[in-house]
Amino acid sequence: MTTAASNLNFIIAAYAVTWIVILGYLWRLVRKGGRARADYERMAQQRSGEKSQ
Amino acid sequence: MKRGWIIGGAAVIVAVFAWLLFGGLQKNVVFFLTPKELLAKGTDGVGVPVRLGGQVKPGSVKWNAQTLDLRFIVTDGAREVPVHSTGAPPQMFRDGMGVVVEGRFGTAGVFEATGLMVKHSNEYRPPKPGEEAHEKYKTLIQQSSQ
Amino acid sequence: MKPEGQLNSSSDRLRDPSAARPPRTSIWLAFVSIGAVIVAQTYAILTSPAEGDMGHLQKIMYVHVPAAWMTFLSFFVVFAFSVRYLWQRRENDDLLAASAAEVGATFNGLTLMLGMIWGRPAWGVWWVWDARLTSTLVLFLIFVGYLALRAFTDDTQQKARWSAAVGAIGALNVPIVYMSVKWWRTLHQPPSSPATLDPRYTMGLRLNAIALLLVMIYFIRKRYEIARLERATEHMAEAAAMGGK
Amino acid sequence: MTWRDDWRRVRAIARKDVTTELRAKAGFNSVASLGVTILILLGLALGPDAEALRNASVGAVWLATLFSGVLAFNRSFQVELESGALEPLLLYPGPRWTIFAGKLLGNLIFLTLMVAIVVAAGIVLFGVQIPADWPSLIGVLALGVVGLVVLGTFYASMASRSRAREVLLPLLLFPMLVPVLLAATTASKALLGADVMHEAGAWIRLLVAYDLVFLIATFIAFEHVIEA
Repeated sequence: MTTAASNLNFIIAAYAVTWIVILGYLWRLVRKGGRARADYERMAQQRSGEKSQ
Repeated sequence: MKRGWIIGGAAVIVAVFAWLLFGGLQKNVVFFLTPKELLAKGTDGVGVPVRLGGQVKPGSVKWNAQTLDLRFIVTDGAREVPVHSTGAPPQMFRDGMGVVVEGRFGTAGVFEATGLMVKHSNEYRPPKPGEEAHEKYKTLIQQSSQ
Repeated sequence: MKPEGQLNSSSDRLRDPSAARPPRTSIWLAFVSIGAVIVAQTYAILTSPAEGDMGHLQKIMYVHVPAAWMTFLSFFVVFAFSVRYLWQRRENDDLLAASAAEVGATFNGLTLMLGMIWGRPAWGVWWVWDARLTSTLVLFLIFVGYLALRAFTDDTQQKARWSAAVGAIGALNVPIVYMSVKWWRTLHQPPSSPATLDPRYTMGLRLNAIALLLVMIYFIRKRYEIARLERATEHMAEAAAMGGK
Repeated sequence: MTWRDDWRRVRAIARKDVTTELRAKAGFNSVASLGVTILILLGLALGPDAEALRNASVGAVWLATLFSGVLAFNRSFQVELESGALEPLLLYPGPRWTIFAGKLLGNLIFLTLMVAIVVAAGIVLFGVQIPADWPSLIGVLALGVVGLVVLGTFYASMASRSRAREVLLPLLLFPMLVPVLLAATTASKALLGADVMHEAGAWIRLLVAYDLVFLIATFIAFEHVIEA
């Protein structure tokens, strides 16, 4: 019985680790993506502004 | 570099890979010796580091929880070797399980194990009613010792 | 191979940065793939009976095995696009290979952690120096080296050429490491196949693999999008600095 | 361009590398003494048990070679960079692979000398008994050194030009060397002992295959790596 209980901890740990990694990486991508997009738009605007002058 | 050389080089690499994967190399290396093979070596097999694999003979496990002293017999169906090991065995260790032990075969005819590993098979299935959990290990050991 | 070609392509981009506007990855793909993982895991946990030896521990299979498959798949993408980069010198191939390498390394780390969590109760040890484990760890270290090389190289051309070479040669090493450590010692069971797996486990495993494949595709696409954006921004900044009024 | 010209270029680069390294104060002597120092440290760390030392001797010799080899590989390109000699070298006519071949040959000579010293020190310090089959043991050493030099030279050509060369070279090189290390140590151990499991032959063949694959792959890839 005690082994079954401790096995449950391992199973929970495995699924928890999976979700932490997936959601953590997703979070990183979304944040990094937002920053990259903003930088890009800013630079593109700057460039087109320069061109039109 | 000329294209011909690159293609030729790539072909040689592929050929070497094919040789590694499908060639006769694998047959020359044994992961572990079975009791039969170890005993067949006679005195050559004594006192040198080897790995011994097989099934834990049902009913042979003697475990002393006070002194952390573990004795059992590893069998391949033909011959058997008594194994002595210290320390708590893995949780899945039990009668009839597949095991690989590392260590040396002593002169007293007892294998002194420094490492004990349970070998799980690649079979996953719920137990059938009336079937002992360790039944499938017999086929596993037979496959490995071929 | 042709330095003129790569000069042309980069000067094209300098002339008109908006022509290379990177595509936007739909956030819906993220929702769909995450949802698929939830559905697949729920299905697998609810339908699979306790296994003969392992009991419910077998359920770790549904996350460990697909993560390992996705690792190999990602690194195969790295290999393919690295070789194509060296062949054709397209900047986007380099960015895609680098994106796949980062995603692959993430899945690789996950595979290793899950393997340890499974190994402790099943084998009695967190780690053994066995074929699967050692080669998976070496694979991880090779691609950590790959990412470090990219981080420590400033010149974009140099970065692309070097990491393509390291990616291709590193991937070449993987089967050899696998073979060598396989001879060395073995404990990890051989791969399961439908023949050795009870049908009640097969379906859950397949669903989870498909769900994680969707996650991987989203990750690589999104990472690629970011890499393209960053590169396009760099090119525009360069053009501005060169006096492109 | 004929083969004879290519070979002359290879030899010239190798000779230049070897002579400058042997003459420089920070060259051969310091790298070789680092190798011996690592051996002594490992010997002390592993304790006074003679039996344990003998068992660890093979691994210790290979580790000492590996660590001091990394220094040697980085130096072979660093010296070139510091004196600004790499750019003119690239401008010389003739195929680029000859540069790699020259560096390879230079490093091979350099490392062979160093391994000879480290192995001699290892035999003395760790009390290794030389088996009757010592020619095969030298063969294993040679195959291992070739694998080490091929990958080490290749990765050093990149790492030594990056920002973090001291960290980057081991980070890139060591995982790649796992099969070499594994095959060389297991085969040497088997040859030193009784080879009960009959594994030496298979490991030697793996070493041959490994050296062949990476010799070809690095020659193909070097052209892309060296481009300025």
